[in-house]
Amino acid sequence: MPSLPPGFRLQRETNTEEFFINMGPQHPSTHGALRLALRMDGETIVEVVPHFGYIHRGMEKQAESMSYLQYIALSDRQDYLTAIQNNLGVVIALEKGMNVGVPEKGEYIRVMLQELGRIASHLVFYGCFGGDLGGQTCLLFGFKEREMIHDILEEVTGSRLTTNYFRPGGSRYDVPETFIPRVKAFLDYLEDSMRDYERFLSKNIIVLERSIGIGVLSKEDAIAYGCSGPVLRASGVEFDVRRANPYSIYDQFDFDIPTFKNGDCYDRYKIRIAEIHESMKILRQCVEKFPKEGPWRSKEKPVRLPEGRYYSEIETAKGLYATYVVAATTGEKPYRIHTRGPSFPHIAALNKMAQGHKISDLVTIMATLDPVIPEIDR
Amino acid sequence: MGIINFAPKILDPIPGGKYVVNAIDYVVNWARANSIWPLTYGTSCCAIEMMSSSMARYDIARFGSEVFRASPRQADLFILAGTITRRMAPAIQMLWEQIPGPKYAIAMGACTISGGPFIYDNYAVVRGAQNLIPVDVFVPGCPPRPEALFHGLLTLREKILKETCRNPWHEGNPKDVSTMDRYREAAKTWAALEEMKDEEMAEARAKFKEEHPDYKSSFKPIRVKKEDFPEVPRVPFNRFGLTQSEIFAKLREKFPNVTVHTHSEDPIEDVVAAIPADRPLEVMVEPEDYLPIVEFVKNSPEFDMDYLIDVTAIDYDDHFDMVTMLRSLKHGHKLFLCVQMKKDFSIPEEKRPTSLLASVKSISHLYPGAEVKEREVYDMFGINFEGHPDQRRIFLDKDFVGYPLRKDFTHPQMIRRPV
Amino acid sequence: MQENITLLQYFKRYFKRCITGPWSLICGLSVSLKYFFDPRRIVTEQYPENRKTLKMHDRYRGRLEMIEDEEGNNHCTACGMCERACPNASINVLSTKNIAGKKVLGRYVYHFASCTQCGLCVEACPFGAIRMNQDFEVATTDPNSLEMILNKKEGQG
Amino acid sequence: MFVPSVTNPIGDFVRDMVPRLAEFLPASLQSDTLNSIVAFLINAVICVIAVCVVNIGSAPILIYMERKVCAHIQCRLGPMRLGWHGTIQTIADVLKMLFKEVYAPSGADKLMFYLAPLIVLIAPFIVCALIPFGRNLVVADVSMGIPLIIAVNGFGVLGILLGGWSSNNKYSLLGALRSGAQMISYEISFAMILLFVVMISGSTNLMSITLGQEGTIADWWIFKIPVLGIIAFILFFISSTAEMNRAPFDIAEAEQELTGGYHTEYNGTPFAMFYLAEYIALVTNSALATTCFLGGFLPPCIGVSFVDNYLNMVPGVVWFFAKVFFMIWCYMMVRWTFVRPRVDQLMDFEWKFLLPVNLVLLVAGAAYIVVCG
Repeated sequence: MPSLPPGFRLQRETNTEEFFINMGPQHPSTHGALRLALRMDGETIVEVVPHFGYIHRGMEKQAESMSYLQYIALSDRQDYLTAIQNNLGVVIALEKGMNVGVPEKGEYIRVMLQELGRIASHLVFYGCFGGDLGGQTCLLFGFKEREMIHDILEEVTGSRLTTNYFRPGGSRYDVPETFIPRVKAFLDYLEDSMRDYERFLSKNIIVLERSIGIGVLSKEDAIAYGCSGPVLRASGVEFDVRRANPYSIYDQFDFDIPTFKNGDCYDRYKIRIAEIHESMKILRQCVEKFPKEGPWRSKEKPVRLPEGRYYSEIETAKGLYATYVVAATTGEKPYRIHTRGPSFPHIAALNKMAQGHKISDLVTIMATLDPVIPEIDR
Repeated sequence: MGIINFAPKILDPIPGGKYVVNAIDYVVNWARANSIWPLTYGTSCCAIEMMSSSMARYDIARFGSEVFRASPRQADLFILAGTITRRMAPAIQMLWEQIPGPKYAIAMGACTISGGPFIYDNYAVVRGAQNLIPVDVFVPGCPPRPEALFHGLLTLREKILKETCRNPWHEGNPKDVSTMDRYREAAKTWAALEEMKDEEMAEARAKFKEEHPDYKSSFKPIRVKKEDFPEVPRVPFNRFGLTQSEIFAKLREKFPNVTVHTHSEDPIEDVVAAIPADRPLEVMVEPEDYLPIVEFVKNSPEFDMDYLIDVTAIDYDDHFDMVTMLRSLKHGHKLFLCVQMKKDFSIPEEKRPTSLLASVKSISHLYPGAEVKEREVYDMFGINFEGHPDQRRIFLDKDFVGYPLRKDFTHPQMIRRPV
Repeated sequence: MQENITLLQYFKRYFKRCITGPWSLICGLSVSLKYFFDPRRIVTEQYPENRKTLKMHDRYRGRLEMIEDEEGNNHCTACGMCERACPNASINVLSTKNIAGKKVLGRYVYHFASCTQCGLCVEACPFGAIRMNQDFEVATTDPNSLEMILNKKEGQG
Repeated sequence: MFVPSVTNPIGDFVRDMVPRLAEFLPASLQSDTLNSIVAFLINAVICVIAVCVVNIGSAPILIYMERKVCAHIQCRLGPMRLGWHGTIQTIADVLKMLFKEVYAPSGADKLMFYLAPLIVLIAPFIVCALIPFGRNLVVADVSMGIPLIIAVNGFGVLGILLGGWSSNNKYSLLGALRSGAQMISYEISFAMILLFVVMISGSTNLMSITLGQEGTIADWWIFKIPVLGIIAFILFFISSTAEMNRAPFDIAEAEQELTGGYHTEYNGTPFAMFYLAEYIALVTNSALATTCFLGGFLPPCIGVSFVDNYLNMVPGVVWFFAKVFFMIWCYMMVRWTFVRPRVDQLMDFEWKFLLPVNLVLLVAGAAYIVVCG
């Protein structure tokens, strides 16, 4: 219900004592193995200290002894909600090194799978947001449509989650004939369901009360902390790599970059819902323009990179995903691969957002940041 | 549960008591096998498949297992979903201890069975959950499909049904498989076998060679025909903001020491001009120039580098390259600053792996987001950041020895890749 | 969060919410009622019951398998390309010499325990000797059974 | 002075039957004292069994129902494999919990730790004894029924507070304190709605409240007073949901925030008790709603005698449970639809919205009675 009316200020007179609460590494709402040390004053958070590293798997060290192709397979395990997008991030960096292009059909496949992955991730967000607020039903609603995406992904790539699909110069297989009709059917289905889901959650007074004005991240802070993706755009910065540095053929599509002003939890929720609709818009254009004929990949070459440093950035569902490949000598193995995951800065800014809020709000904020912890820890 | 285990002792002497014990067995097993409540626990990819299995499409509720308990005290089943790192291991053992018996564990996915994708060259991952807790059922896959998890659940159900009062559930012991190298073991055994076989076969082979001096195998392996594709030229992505040459010229004007990394003899301006459009300009700066340059590019309206993408480093034999990736949200251009730091070789050689070998100024007062990134570089490379507000290890334990991303890093638990 | 508003605005908002709030809740409830009373929306697949009709997609990557003809002959030449392609050394291609002294496949050991089913081995195989099958019911209580020998016969050559 | 009276229809029946049966016994054993003692014992046993059957018997059914209802909202099937459509799934769950290892965390106050679930169970049992399930089908027909219910309902919070406090866990403590604050606040509006019912029905006895609704559907308290009745019913629904700690007001358990709230540290049988108490409270609250607003065991007559005759042929207890299950279904729909408010919003809602509306309602009800009847 509304906040106190003017002139009705409560004075805190009791002497209270701060205490510590340890949230995680096994906790239902930390989205994985993240540990948050909370300094609390009753139910109010005084300070949040995130402790990373509970799922630090040494991927970057391991990558040094792997071939580039093997690293594509490993990159699936970073942001596993949209593994297909990680694949593309790595592959684009490799393509820059190998200097190979992608035929038109290959690009269309890429864009379509990217957007499907984005929708899948945002549906998980929808579910987790509702679920973390206490509405378990949302969780199942979100996952219901996501299963259909994974069905499509499995048919195309051979695996539901860890796709390992893109290759420098295109992809591993051509898409099956049923791909386009299935995507079309899915889009119609999703459009219908999204209407229900938005009705279910978007205007709900309890959701509004719990998310409006909660976890505000100002425009300046969002930029300073290096936030990206929906979190940055919810704070009013129109930055999307698909528009700012278009990769693949994103410059050929007509879509908007939804931007909100307040930077609170509700805006971060709305922006992801809006992005689902934008992705659907892109997918519809793809379905229309999808080239039936033509090669889907360029000439197969061994993946060898000349000496140099190659950088690629793409916009995943969570934000800016950058890959930095260092090849010290020409060969099949990298000298070093570094990944910049979008969730890391978001969690770094958590303290800024959560201070002064209740412990329940921390859960809301965590849900709207939508972090994937293995991507942070790598 | 204790009382039930005494049932045979009390009931067996009574005539017909055996049947009562059997009946108790039946009821108890039926209840246990059909009401398996898992613990809400998951660290990575497998957790998502575990969640999927409880969602509408697959619906673990059909088995009565949708009651995912967040508190270990109310759970029966520990589905180990996701990679187990050394840092997480104590937490897992504690969770296991908190689950009241009878309790069961399913190792879901390759990571928890053997270490999976992180088995070699890895200092952080525990090779298999068996090292920590006793595991009942193994579900291989990466990650396994929800159906595979259900198959694991059904396998576990069969295992539970085999328990009786006379042979009750007891907590097993963890099994140390952490140093197991299946690849090398298999190769070693085979080599021994092969040696024996060579000795045995030597005569037969010699005889065969005598009999068929010009033997040609009839087996011709058929190469799989791969579809042929045309070569497609790469079109660089669009670029916004200042060009590389402009950035370089402007930087050079202010800081004459900046260069770019090159092997060619051409004038440096030409080298910069030859960089493809979508590759960001990476300039080499001196450590003492680093902070002034960052300050300059952040504050000058022409550059307006307000956004820090990342800070990372690369380890070479005698120096570190620390790369700071900056971007201007307004203009759209990027600038990578590569600080070359000579390693401090005045430190005695035996102490080098555990000590900070280089030092650079922190930029976390300019970009608050750099704080965690610099902590990461400190943690992984052992580079000291002067003026960093909170320089602690970030991903590794504070008593971890060494800096893993250095090339000379060794760890007692790390197994080298065999191929 | 304290906002600076007049008392009138405060009460205006209060009463507005008294109306929009319940309405939004009714909207939410209507969705769940719609879903509750519509059994066609149920999407559950009943796994152990639908075993007969359950079919994985053609490209589904289950377990690694050696392609063999009726007599059990395979196409493997023990070149070791799959072994090198594997990201975590889950394949041992153990070669032997046949009676003619030629290098042939002796034992193709597959460590299913660490396999990530990425399919790079299949991609790397120049002779199409291996494939990923559609087997997904792979749970076991014995971890040692996850170490498999894929070839029934020694390689040809 | 108002003297509360307790009548017990079952007891009357037993007291009537025991001397008649005693006649068959040898004369030496016949005595009035013995008769009354036997009658008391038989009566007590019957009553306890009745309450236990209703409570403990209904809990597994409700848990099953909840699992099915939530499954169908969420487009899935729910328990399917144990029994026909998973009907005996919850029995397996309860049995399993009974056979689990039980232990208290180190540093816990053991006595209080094990006492807490028992205390939580007491309140719904007492309430259940007061509710008329049919004509003459009530364990204790107390003249001060409603005040007693209000008094007893506060008992549950004691158990939860004790459990949370004695667990030696910060999450439990937070959960317990939350639930304490919440339940005590909502107790007020809960009591005031019941007061409203007392006011319009003119009685504190649950039987006479029920019988006061005799007639057609329009005579039920929910419809008898236009608009006010429905508002009162909705307010009762909200405050009883909060009273029961059920979602969306389940901030005391709040799995996503506190991993389990006050029962984080409980396992095995004590946890089963908390789990059952939650559902037994659901039964009693629905029964109360049915009695106070939906005509209790009275059939939903519509004023057409042809239909009403058939409706009257169905025993009252069937009508009663039909209405109770409808109420429970409503609680479940709400639970699986809405998200959970924050603790301070919950308090705000009670003190700034529910209570003022309640007060207005009371005044309006009084005005209605004065003006119309």
